[in-house]
Amino acid sequence: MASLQEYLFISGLLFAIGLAGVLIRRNIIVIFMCLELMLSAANLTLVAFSRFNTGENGLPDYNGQVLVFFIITVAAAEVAVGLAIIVALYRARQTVDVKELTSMRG
Amino acid sequence: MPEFFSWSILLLPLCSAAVIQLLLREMAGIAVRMSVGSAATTFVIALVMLGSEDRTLAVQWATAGSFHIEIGLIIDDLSRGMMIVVTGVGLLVHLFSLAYMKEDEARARYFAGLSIFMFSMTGIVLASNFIMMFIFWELVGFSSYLLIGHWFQKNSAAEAAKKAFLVNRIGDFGFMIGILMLWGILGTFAFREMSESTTVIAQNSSTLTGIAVLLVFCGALGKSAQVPLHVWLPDAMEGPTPVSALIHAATMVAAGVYMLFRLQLSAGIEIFEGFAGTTIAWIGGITSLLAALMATQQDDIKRVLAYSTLSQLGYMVMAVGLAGEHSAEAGMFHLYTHAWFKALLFLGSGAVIYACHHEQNIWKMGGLFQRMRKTTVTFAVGTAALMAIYPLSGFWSKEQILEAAHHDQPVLFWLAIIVATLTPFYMTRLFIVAFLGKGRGHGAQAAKEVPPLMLYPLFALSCMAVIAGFTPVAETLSPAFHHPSHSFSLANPVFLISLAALLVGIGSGILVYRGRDADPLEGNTIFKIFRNKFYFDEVYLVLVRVFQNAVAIVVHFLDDFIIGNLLVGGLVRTASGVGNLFRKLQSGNLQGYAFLFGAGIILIIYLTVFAR
Amino acid sequence: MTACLLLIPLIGVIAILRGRDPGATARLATALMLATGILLAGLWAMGIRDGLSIAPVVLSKPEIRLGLGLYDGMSVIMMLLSVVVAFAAARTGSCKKRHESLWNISLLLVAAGAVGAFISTDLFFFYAFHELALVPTFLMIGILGRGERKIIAWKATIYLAFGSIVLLAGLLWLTAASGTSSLAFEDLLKTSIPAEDQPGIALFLIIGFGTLVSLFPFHSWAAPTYASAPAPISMLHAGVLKKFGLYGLLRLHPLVPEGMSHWLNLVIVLLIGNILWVGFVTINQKRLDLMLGNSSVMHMGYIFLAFAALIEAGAQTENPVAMPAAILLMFAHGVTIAMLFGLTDRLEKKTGTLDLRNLGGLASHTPKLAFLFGLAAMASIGLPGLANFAGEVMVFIAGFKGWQAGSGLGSVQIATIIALWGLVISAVYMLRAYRRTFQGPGGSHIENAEDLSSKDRRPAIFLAFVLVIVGLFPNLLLGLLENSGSGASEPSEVQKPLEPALLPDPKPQPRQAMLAN
Amino acid sequence: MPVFFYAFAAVSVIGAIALVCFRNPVSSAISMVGSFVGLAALFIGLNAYFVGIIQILVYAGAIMVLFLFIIMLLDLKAPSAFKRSSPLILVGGLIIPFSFVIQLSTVLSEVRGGDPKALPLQDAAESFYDHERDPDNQSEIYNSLQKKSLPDVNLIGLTLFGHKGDNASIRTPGYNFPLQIIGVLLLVATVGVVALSLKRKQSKSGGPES
Amino acid sequence: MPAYWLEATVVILGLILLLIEAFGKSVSRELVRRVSIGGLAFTLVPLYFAVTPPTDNAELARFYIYDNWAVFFKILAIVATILVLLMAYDYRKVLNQFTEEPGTDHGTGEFYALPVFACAGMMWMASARDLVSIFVSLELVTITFYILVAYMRRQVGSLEAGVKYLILGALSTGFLVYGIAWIYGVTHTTNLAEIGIAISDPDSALAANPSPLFFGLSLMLLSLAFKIGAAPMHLWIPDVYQGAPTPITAFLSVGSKAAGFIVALRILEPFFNSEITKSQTTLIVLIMAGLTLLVGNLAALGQTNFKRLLAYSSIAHAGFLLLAIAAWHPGDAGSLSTHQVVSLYLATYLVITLGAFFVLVVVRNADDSDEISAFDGLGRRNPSLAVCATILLSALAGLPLTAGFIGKFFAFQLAISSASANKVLWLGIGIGFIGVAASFYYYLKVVRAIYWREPAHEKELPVPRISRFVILSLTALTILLGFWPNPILWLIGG
Repeated sequence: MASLQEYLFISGLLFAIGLAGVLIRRNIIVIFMCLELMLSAANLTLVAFSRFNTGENGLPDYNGQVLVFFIITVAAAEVAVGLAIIVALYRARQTVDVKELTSMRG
Repeated sequence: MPEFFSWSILLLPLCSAAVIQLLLREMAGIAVRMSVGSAATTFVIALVMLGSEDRTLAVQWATAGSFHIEIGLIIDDLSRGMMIVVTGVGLLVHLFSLAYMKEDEARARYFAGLSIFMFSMTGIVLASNFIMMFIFWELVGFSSYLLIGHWFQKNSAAEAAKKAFLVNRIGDFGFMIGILMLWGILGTFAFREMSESTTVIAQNSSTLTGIAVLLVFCGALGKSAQVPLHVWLPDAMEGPTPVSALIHAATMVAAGVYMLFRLQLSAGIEIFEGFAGTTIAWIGGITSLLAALMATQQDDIKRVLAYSTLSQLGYMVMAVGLAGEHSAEAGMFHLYTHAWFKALLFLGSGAVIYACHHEQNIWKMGGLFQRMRKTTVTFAVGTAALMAIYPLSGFWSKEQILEAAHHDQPVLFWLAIIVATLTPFYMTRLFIVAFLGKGRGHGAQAAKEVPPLMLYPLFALSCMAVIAGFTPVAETLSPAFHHPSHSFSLANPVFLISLAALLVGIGSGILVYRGRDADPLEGNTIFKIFRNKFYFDEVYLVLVRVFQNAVAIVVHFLDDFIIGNLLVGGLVRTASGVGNLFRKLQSGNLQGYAFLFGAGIILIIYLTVFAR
Repeated sequence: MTACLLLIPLIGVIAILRGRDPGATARLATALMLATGILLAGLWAMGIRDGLSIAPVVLSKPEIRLGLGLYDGMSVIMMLLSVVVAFAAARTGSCKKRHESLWNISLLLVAAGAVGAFISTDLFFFYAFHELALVPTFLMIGILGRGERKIIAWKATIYLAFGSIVLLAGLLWLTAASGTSSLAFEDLLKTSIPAEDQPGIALFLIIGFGTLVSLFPFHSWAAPTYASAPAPISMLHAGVLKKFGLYGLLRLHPLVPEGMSHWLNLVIVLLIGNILWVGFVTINQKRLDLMLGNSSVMHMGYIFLAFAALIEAGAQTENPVAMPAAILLMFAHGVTIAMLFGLTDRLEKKTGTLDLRNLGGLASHTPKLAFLFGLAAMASIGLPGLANFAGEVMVFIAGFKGWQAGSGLGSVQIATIIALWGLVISAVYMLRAYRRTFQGPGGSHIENAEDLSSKDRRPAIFLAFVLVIVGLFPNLLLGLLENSGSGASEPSEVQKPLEPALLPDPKPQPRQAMLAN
Repeated sequence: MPVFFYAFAAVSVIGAIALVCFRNPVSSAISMVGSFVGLAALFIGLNAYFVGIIQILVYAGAIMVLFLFIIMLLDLKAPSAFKRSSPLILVGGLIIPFSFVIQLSTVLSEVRGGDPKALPLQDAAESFYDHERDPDNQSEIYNSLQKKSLPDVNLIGLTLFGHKGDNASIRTPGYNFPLQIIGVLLLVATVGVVALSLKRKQSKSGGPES
Repeated sequence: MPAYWLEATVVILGLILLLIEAFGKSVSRELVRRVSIGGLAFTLVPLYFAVTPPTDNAELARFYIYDNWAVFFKILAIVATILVLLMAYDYRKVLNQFTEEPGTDHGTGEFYALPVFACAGMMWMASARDLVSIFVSLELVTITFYILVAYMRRQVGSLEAGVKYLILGALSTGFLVYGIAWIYGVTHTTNLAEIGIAISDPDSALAANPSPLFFGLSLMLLSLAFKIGAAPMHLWIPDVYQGAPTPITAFLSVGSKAAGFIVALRILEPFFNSEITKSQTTLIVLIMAGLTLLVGNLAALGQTNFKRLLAYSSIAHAGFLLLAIAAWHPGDAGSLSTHQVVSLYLATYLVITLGAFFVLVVVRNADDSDEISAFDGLGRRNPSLAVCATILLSALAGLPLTAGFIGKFFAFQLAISSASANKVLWLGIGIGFIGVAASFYYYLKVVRAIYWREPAHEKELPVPRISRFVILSLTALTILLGFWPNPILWLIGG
């Protein structure tokens, strides 16, 4: 089994890749996927801490994992609402390119 | 004498002025009577006061904690005598004006001005402390401004009034500093308390005291029109002639001398010893010389008299500055006699001008003797008094000054003798050109004798010009009179020299000007300088241009440019520039936002975690 | 009772909003204010102090009270100034029918703000009321001003906002450093501020208040603003509201005496800037209104000189002249400049121009205007018998009060001397302006100029009356300071021991010398 | 074990990179599934079996499908949808995550005590021993732990829903309160999706939901 | 009545609304509007009787706190929601243009129901004391707002705003989660009270090596900055505010922000109270405050759109609030605590900002424009509205004797009194003052338009009944609170 640091690093790496995707990509749907990736990466951190923050009885601290459930649920809801908005946008503008969403600025 | 009278002599003219200005502007007749009435009343009070005992009255004017500024009346020999001069000449000038200004539309304003002047001058004379004196000092300047500018529609009059005020302000600048410094040294403003503080002077460096006295003298420099602040007085002749007689010959211009004498009397003559007194005396001497020289080449009758006034004032200032045993008294004595005969001369010239339909150039007069004999006689009396011909009043006082000068400062004595030569010279010139010979201008040819209302004051004044110098009269009326210790015999070298100077002056005057139609000295280079008043005005004009207007323009530019544009404008531009930068970042592009988010995150993490 | 001063204009505003005749309401309100103000001053002079003030708590922590009352004689005098000028301002100027409500509401609000600032006995409202007057000022200049009104309104507002903000920082620091839990002056002035905080606080106060008073180099808003603003606003702002800064400095000086003396030389340099620099700027003005605006900036230098004298002395008891001098001059200047602006407005109405190059010879056409304007001009250059002179001469005396003969001239004395030269400068520009406007032969603009109607004349005559009365009897005002029950002007017993210092007794020294021998 | 860790870590990272790099959104979506599967494996490696399963079910199952569905629905294969970002954005988009990783690594170097230790399952069982009950009738957690298997579903349930029994060592308050909020949240999401995609004259169904 | 029933009441109200909307007749929209407003107003009544839940209810006590601040921010949330719903009532004309069936109010029922759920979320946020409950309640609010912002789905601006809000919001959620994970990792708990204990132990390993803690803290702070609109996470605000339906913009700038601040206060409290983290936290909050003040005030200078101007103003206000937080002060006999100052500020801010938004809605209804130029000549078209607008704008600028001054006054006072201990605060104070000066400029710019400019047309500007009532009340309240701020202090138990 790898060490906590290794898990955290992988988690951070995934988080950073997700961030990179958000920054680089222009397709809103892909950006949204990248955001989901970031959330999952954060989940990995939580689970890793949960595993290594053992309680008095030596078992993992399940509070962390419970939090992961909440996050997954929230993420799912977010995806649902987000995709609905994106669809509405596409219907109105026929685009999912962020470059074209600059009617408001300054 | 009840206090009420003492105060009323001060307040009566003020009430008169206020009432005229506020209520009687449209009713000139009543206004004129009111003003003359108040002048007469104050003259009577001044006469009554002659018999009263010395005293000081005071009320608090401004109070700040333990500090007070008082308005007070100091009644002693000096002020009583001075009041006679002021109210006496004042009354006569009022009367003269009745006729002289009869046709002026703004008569009411004129008489209100005269009343204000009477009030202010009384205030100076009776002032019990320096602050009060300064108050009235400013007020006489103001009334002088009003009266010089009486015919404000004329550019020259308006400019002259402004100039008089401003030059006086410059003098007052020094005056106020001097007052404040003397306050610091003596610890009091009140004249009565100064003598108690003279011991303090001993502790302080005499240099400081000297500087303070010189600064106070600056006030006199302006008011009594001493070089280099004399430039306003000739221009002030733009005012109505009675005003010139009252203010710019007899009383106000003498206020500087009076003030110096008051200071000398209160704080002791010691503070005039040393360089302060010397400087004052020299300035007086130089003024009298320069003015006399300038007077020789003036064509305007009033300007000749004005320069002569300057010259005589120089005499007085010199006498006060000599700080000899009784030299200052001599100066005051001269002030007193000069007031009468110079007022006479001015009113006489006023009568002439009036008769000649406002012609002032003496070369356009001539032959007036035939047409207005009474006036000419009075004018001649005044001329003689000014020339100091025995036994007229001018003789006695001038002789005292020469004595004092001879005693204390021989160099100044010789300077004074030159002036004593020049005075008869230019007065002879004036008299010959204007009154003798034949008429050269229309005005002069059409001239006829002036109405009696003008003549009576002339008579009264010539009377005073004759008798004022005699000891019994002088003892009663003169502000400060000291029996001459010297004799008027040919054995006295001073008398001898001055007599010679007189004769030389008259003689050369007759020689040069008898029967002339134009000034024979006009083309002469040296006399050209005199005619152009030593170019004082021109130099001042340049100075004002350079040091005031140019500086003002530069400062105004800098004010706009540096403070307005660079500093303030710069700040505003910076703010809006930064604001626009922020707005550029707000590109509307989601990627850009995410990018900035990311950058912000990196920055914040760096600052939180690593920048510790 | 004192609160009425504030309530009256506010009720007036409401009345106008509800459709009453704006002009009449404003005139009535200011008249009532004047009556109340004089009544209050009378009560104060008679020593009746109880029941005049209210101070309900509006915030319990830190304790802020809506304290309205007469704190000391200074408040009384400034309050009088406000009501006097407000009374005149409401009767000056005119505007289109359409703007009448706005005009009069703004006027009443500015008046309310000014009065409120001076009768506040609590630091919070002292600051707040002054700021209240900013917005109406801004609106009035912007809507009804002359010339480049919009730019000028901006400039003024930004400057004043800057000043108020710096000031706010200073005030907040002051309260923080004093550790007080109550912002009432009464409690605040009892506290003491640590020495290390004093210079900083003092600097903030000087710059903050200074900007509001157009202290050099924060002055460039003032002249264009006054020139551009409608007459009543110029009158109220230049005459009254501006004095708030000086009032504040004098009021808060006892809290930070050491801090202030730390900046003595700075204040002196700045005030010299006001007098000389702005003086020269004034000389170069070509328009009457700008000239007056700049002159008002310049004259602030004199009041600052009195303040500098106070700083130098360290406490009011050390230099009893300084504070009364400053207050008197503030009052006098307020009345004078209000009168000048009011008349200038009339002048423009009559002739259609204020360019000095186009004017001239008006005195023959409009003698009454010329007389009143001349009176005000003379007052402003310090003619004795008018209020300004009394103030100025006391300022100069204050400047030399701290001078020990025998030592060299201190910086305050040098400043006094320069300020005296300023008198020459002000005479130059004022007389020049008067000469160009009223004297000499007439120009083309004045052909049809009519003299003041009696309605136009009334406010000016009223102000002139005040000037003359105070000029002749300055003790009428100064007396209000004398019997202050509380606050800055302490009874004069404390001052008495100081007399020997002022008038050094020569005798002890030889005696000491003898002892030494 | 580390082998598995590195393998699945590599899977998830490569999947993530592919997600970012593929120009076709469908490919991106598929790579995301790969990445999530890798992640799920890592969860399982951390003894979080249940979380791992959920991760696969929810993400790879529901969310993934949703994404693909929308991509197909919107027919995003049109070439205009694949424009490249500008190089500046590319560089910046790489620098910032890179700095983030560097910062993270620095922080990680200061994290202490992350050495892997096997879970002391049997020892832990003692803390779940309920003295009130019979020894044979102990909770499933206890039994599983005794059998050296980690009953993480039960433990999560215990933590999530709480236990108010008397056994002090396993008394946990539970997450009832956040659960209620989550409920409201899901309701809001449902309503919102309906509101956002409702068509005229259509019944109020059909909002895609997780 | 235990306090947690309050949120339950609100949620039930929301459910009722949904039911009316789903099964009611066509008049139901009107009913929805009225019930939502009335119901929320009714909720204020039980609020008065609410008591702290019994502490032995452990599963609640861990997540839920009911103290002065909770009460206060609940009131704030309810009042804000009521006012927003009232505003929505007058906004319906615009809203109806851009929903499913233009011109009718079909499909707008949810628009009045969803704010009620957001309100519940905010109320939960006000009481949240555990990172988990903070996370879920915050997400409830955020997701509700995703929907509400994009609600006008026939208007491109609204959708664009929705997408921007969605992406950036999700990004910030990602950071929040990651930050929570780290905080949980290093402190072994998600409960703020326990975190406070964990991080204030000077002998623990954490004290020796706080980097991971700060890492987590900064991530969390950043996502909170997103919620409250602080730099560098402010970028969404102008665009989203401009694009969203105006009532929702108002809701975002008041409700969401207030809830963000109470959460920020709760999260930051342990970090400020611990000696280990205090200075670093101060520094970081201060830097964010300074940046926020600069961005908000300076970028507002050049705005021409009133809504966008209000957006920047909202950023600027967040800056002042952050300044008060940076100057953390527990309060004493003579001065207010940071909590009190922030509450005071937010209360006044709510009154003024909502007033300004109401004015905007009225103008927008009449002229169909959010630009400042739409205000041109308002002084002539509707003088009393112009006066109210002037007062509200002056209050936003922080002019004394309006409520706006009180908040700024105390924010600065707090900063200055803490500055003697922590000199670096002077920097923030200086920037704050620059900001105030700039703010005078841009608020008065609108006042200028109202009075100085000529109107495009002289048409009378009608003010709907509700708006008139609300604007007048809020203006009156603005002035009243400016004179007499004590009632707010009573509410927060000062």
